[in-house]
Amino acid sequence: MPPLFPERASTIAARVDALYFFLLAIAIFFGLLIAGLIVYYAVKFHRRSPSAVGARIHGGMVLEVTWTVVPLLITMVIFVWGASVYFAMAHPPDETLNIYVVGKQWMWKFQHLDGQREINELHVPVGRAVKLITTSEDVIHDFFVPAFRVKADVLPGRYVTIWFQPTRPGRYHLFCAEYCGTRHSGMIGEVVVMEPNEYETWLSGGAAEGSLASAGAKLFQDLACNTCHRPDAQGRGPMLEGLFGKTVTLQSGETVTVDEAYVRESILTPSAKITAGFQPIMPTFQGLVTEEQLLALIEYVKSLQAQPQVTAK
Amino acid sequence: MPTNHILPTRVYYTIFAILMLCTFATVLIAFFDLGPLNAIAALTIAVFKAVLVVLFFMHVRYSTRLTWAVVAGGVFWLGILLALTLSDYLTRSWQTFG
Amino acid sequence: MLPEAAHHHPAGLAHQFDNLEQQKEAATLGMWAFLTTEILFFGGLFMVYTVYRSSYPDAFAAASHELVVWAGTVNTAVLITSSLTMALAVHAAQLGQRRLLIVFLLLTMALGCVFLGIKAFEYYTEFVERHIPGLNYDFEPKYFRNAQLFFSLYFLMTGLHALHMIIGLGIMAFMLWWSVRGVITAEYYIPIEISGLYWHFVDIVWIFLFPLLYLIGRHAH
Amino acid sequence: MSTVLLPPRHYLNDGYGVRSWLLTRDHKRIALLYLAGVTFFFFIGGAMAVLIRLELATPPGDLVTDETYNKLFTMHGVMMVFFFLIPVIPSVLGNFLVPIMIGAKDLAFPKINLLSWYIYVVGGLFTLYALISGGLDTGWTFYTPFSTVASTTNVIPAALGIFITGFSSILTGLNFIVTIHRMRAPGMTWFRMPLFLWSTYATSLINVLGTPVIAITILLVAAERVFHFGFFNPAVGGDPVLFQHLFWFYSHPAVYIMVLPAMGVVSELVAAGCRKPVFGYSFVAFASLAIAVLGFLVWGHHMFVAGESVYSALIFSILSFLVAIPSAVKVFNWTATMYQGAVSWETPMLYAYGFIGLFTIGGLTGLFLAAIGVDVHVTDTYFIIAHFHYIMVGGTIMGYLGGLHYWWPKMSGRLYNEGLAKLSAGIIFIGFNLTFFPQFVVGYLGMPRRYHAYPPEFQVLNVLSSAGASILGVGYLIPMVYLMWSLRYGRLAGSNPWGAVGLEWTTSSPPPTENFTETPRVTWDAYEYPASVETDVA
Ligand code: HEA
Ligand code: HEA
Ligand code: HEC
Ligand code: CUA
Ligand SMILES: [Cu+2]
Repeated sequence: MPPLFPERASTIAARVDALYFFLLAIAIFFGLLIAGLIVYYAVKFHRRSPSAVGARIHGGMVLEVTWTVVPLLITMVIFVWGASVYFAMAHPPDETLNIYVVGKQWMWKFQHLDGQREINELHVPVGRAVKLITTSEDVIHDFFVPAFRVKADVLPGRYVTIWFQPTRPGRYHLFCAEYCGTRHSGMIGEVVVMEPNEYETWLSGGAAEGSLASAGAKLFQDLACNTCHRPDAQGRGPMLEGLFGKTVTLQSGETVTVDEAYVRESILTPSAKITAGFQPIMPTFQGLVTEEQLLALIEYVKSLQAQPQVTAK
Repeated sequence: MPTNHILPTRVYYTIFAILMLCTFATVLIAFFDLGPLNAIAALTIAVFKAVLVVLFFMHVRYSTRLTWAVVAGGVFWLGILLALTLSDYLTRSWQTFG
Repeated sequence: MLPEAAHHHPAGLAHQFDNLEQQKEAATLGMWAFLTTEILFFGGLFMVYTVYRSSYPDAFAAASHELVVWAGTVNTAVLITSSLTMALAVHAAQLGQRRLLIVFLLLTMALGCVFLGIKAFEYYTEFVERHIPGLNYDFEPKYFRNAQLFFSLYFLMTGLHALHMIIGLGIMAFMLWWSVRGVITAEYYIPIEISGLYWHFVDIVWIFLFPLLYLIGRHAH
Repeated sequence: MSTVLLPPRHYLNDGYGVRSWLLTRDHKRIALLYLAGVTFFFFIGGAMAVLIRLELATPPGDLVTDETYNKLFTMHGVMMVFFFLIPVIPSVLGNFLVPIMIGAKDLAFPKINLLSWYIYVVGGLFTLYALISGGLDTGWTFYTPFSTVASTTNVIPAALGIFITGFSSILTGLNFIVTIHRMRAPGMTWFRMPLFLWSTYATSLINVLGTPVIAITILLVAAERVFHFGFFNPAVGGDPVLFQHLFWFYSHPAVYIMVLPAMGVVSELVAAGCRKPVFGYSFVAFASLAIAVLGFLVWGHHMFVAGESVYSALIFSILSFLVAIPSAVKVFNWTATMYQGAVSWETPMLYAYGFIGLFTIGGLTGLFLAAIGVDVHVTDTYFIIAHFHYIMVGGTIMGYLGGLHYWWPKMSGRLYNEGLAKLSAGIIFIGFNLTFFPQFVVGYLGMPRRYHAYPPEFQVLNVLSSAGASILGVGYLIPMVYLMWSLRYGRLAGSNPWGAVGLEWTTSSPPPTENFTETPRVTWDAYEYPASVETDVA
């Protein structure tokens, strides 16, 4: 017997399934109702003589109102339910294990904060909320793990976050669900959910070249970012320490929150949003940094968060 | 034969004069910094001009209700396209992912 | 064709209609319905414009500044004048003033050609200044990437508009031919009327293109 | 009643040469020209479906290469949607029936009607060229930036083909709108019109208001490929998701272009099959308009996981539920119409039963998709494939075949073989469900769509589906045979073989070129049956 129902391996899966079963019940009810009535009427009122004619019934207001209002109410229940499940999917909890994901034709690249990189295989610990920050190097892909009931398009030029909390150790299918070209159906992989201690061993076992942030720090030197962005507010560019998550005021007077997308834009299109009090002298790094290097830089900027005290010494 | 609403040419000349004035005004305004009002003024004048053309040059003012409905329908559908698409663009940054 | 001699049959009445009134109403409704499709056709572009203008206001202002504003202004005036002559042509047709009709049609076409001429001059200017994406595009580095969106929109929008003008000129040429041949009469002036609708519509599109492309953000530089 | 004869003069014998067909302005002949066109594209699209199902019978990609597979489903979708399902009912049945049903001599613009057929053919040729010269691999949805920067296949010819065909829809829609407004016979008020006309009218509104947007969208894609404009290219600040808004602004309403006409047909079939007025006539009529209007407000439900904002998703979700209500109203009214009817079991009615049942399943699964929480899991899986094939194949094609059988005697003047017709209706019903029901299951399991190879645990369900498709294919071939056969050997039909009411049954079969010998005056409502009826069959 082949499986008829997908495994359930994340906290959200049960909520999705519950709504699914509710919808199934409604569909079965109305499906049987309509089919049953059709068969029943077709038999009961079968035309018996070639000249027979049906009764002259033109309609009935009560019925019309009933079958307008009842479905309306039912659908509104479904709407609210569906929206609440979706909200849970859209808002990750505060404490998450962050992993960067880059999709490209036709593979998945994963970048752990501790430095491990993986291709087409993603290791995560059971019981912890995992947040993926995803982007694409070329066309649109889609990160889909049926057992977790999560899915989101992975867009070039943007960071899309996906989160889930695995509940059962095991190996689960990972599919690219947005058509992306010739080997779309080959852009598959596995998510390996491990017990926390196994996960720790796995993490330390990998030949990591240092954390992602430290890779970013090295890039920050190599690309000479540090000539302008210095920790002492003496540089030609703004100080990046403690910047992430804050709001900055732009020359135009608007304010923006510094998130992944903003840092990315600052590096690729510095002129798009000029920070108040600075000259638009930062060169663009479009074409000079890859998506993965960008992620390392972003992680580095994020890591500068905790350092003000350190640099203050 | 339906020789009903034949307008006196005076109407056409008047509308023409207003349209030209509006064109002049809109160009003039564009060279002053009015902040966001610049865009609003430019578009208001454009809408006003378009309405004049539709009502008088295109005779909608003297046409059947059906014609009115068709014109309104076209504009309304354009409104749907703009409004619902912008509902996406304007609220994207509202997402507050942690 | 079918023998249609049974009853009085005014010139220009097609067989599927009962009378000219019905035919006129059908033709007018048909043209208006067609114009709504045009609204939505250009509407798609207006939407793209709205999205990107609001995303990159500075780059758009800088790019818009590069357009030849006097040429756009003159062209607006030219088109509005051509709308006037078109309206007068319809008026003349309604009254059966054939000579006047021909004169106004010719004027309308001439103004249409002037418009296209000025447009061509502008395109040439943009070419010289290397503003054509995909061909010879170059722009100040600060806005290099996003200004490209502006110029792409500029060429697409004005290009499609110019194409509509050319089609309009074709229609007008046809109408001219009919007027000269005497097909158009005070009784049967529908073709002029609905061609006029088309012409005015193309004018309206320009009434919006002009401020959107040339004027908004002009003061900023 | 054995005196049924062919009328001496009718539209089929009014000129025989090729020119009398290719230059005709008679809406009835143009309908037949379209019939030839859409049938041709249906079988091409169907042949590709057969290859898709063959490939998917086994998990690894072994029959065709991945590149070929991608081209197969793309061209399958393009052919079926743009060249078969969108034109099929309006252009064939609509063209034939709209003027007759309102008592007019022809459509308002017969030359434009012929022109739209030629436009359709030219568009079709472009797309066929794209197919023959190497195919197209973007999916029927042309998502950017894949279609604009990555694909190396014939995007431009295919896009041009669709662009051109779009004008054919626009012109046909325009023609119907004007005709229904301006050409109704004396006494044919709006609320006396058969419901088929209401739904055709609603469909035409969508054609006129939606199609131009897909036209400009396609133009943008083409311009982007040729000139590298970058509207949808993040590298210059463009947004690939903007394309999806533009695309679905048309393509969601387009799904109602595909189903509304079939709903109209089913209203006619149910009324004639029960010899009884349609229950709640005005509700069914207004439901068509409501679907046409609300249908424009829901396109974002195709983009729940595509990166549109959370709030936008909520708006589109709730609106999607609203658009389901008028469809529900229609289903209930059709069912209620059967109550105390003189219910027939003839082939057209069998198809009507099939339509109502399968459309209901397809529509109800649409509710699953409109519920965002569930859609996130099932979007881009076979659940979607099953949803829309239930509506488009189970619904629209059933409606179309029902209508074709019902009006066949009118169009051809002859009757088809009822036994074979019932048999093939049964085969189609069984084959259909076997093909597409397992896809709901495999979809919820997580099998993504547009997959050339898939994990082995999905095989059993896929084999069932492939088996069903073979049965379905046979089911579709049988009507081809007996309908053709009836053209020559079928019994003569007489003007009203079903004992139905409606203007089309008051004129001869086949009708004369001018439709009626004299302009009818209408003094009765639609579907007013006398106390008993006589059928008119040889
Ligand atoms: C003719 C075609 C057709 C029709 C009519 C519909 C009708 C509907 N569709 Fe479907 N749809 C498609 C064709 C169609 N669809 C296609 C082709 C796609 C995929 C495109 C692609 O990606 O390639 C798609 C995809 C699609 C999606 C996107 C899924 C995704 O990609 O993630 C959604 C989401 O909301 C959706 C919803 C609906 C709804 C709510 C209806 C409603 O209109 C249905 C209304 C009908 C009923 C509800 C049934 C009758 C009701 C009753 C018997 C009574 C009981 C009723 C209630 C309790 C309400 N459809
Ligand atoms: C009107 C629309 C329509 C119709 C009628 C059909 C009809 C069918 N469709 Fe399809 N389908 C779509 C519209 C339609 N489809 C769309 C829009 C897509 C999405 C494309 C995309 O993702 O881009 C799709 C995708 C699609 C897929 C998913 C592919 C994938 O995602 O990988 C599948 C798989 O089973 C499928 C199957 C079928 C089958 C078995 C039929 C059957 O009903 C067909 C039955 C007909 C026949 C079987 C023909 C009979 C004739 C013969 C047997 C003779 C054969 C002749 C020769 C071989 C010379 N369709
Ligand atoms: C030539 C000097 C210079 C170099 C080199 C430079 N920057 Fe900048 N950067 C600036 C200036 C000036 C600003 C503020 C003006 C602006 O927003 O463009 C800035 C702004 C930023 C911001 C936004 C900060 C805020 O407060 O809004 C980030 C993030 C950033 N730079 C990161 C980098 C990174 C990463 C690199 C290297 C890959 C880099 N910069 C290289 C000068 C520079
Ligand atoms: Cu990547 Cu599909
Ligand atoms: Cu939809």
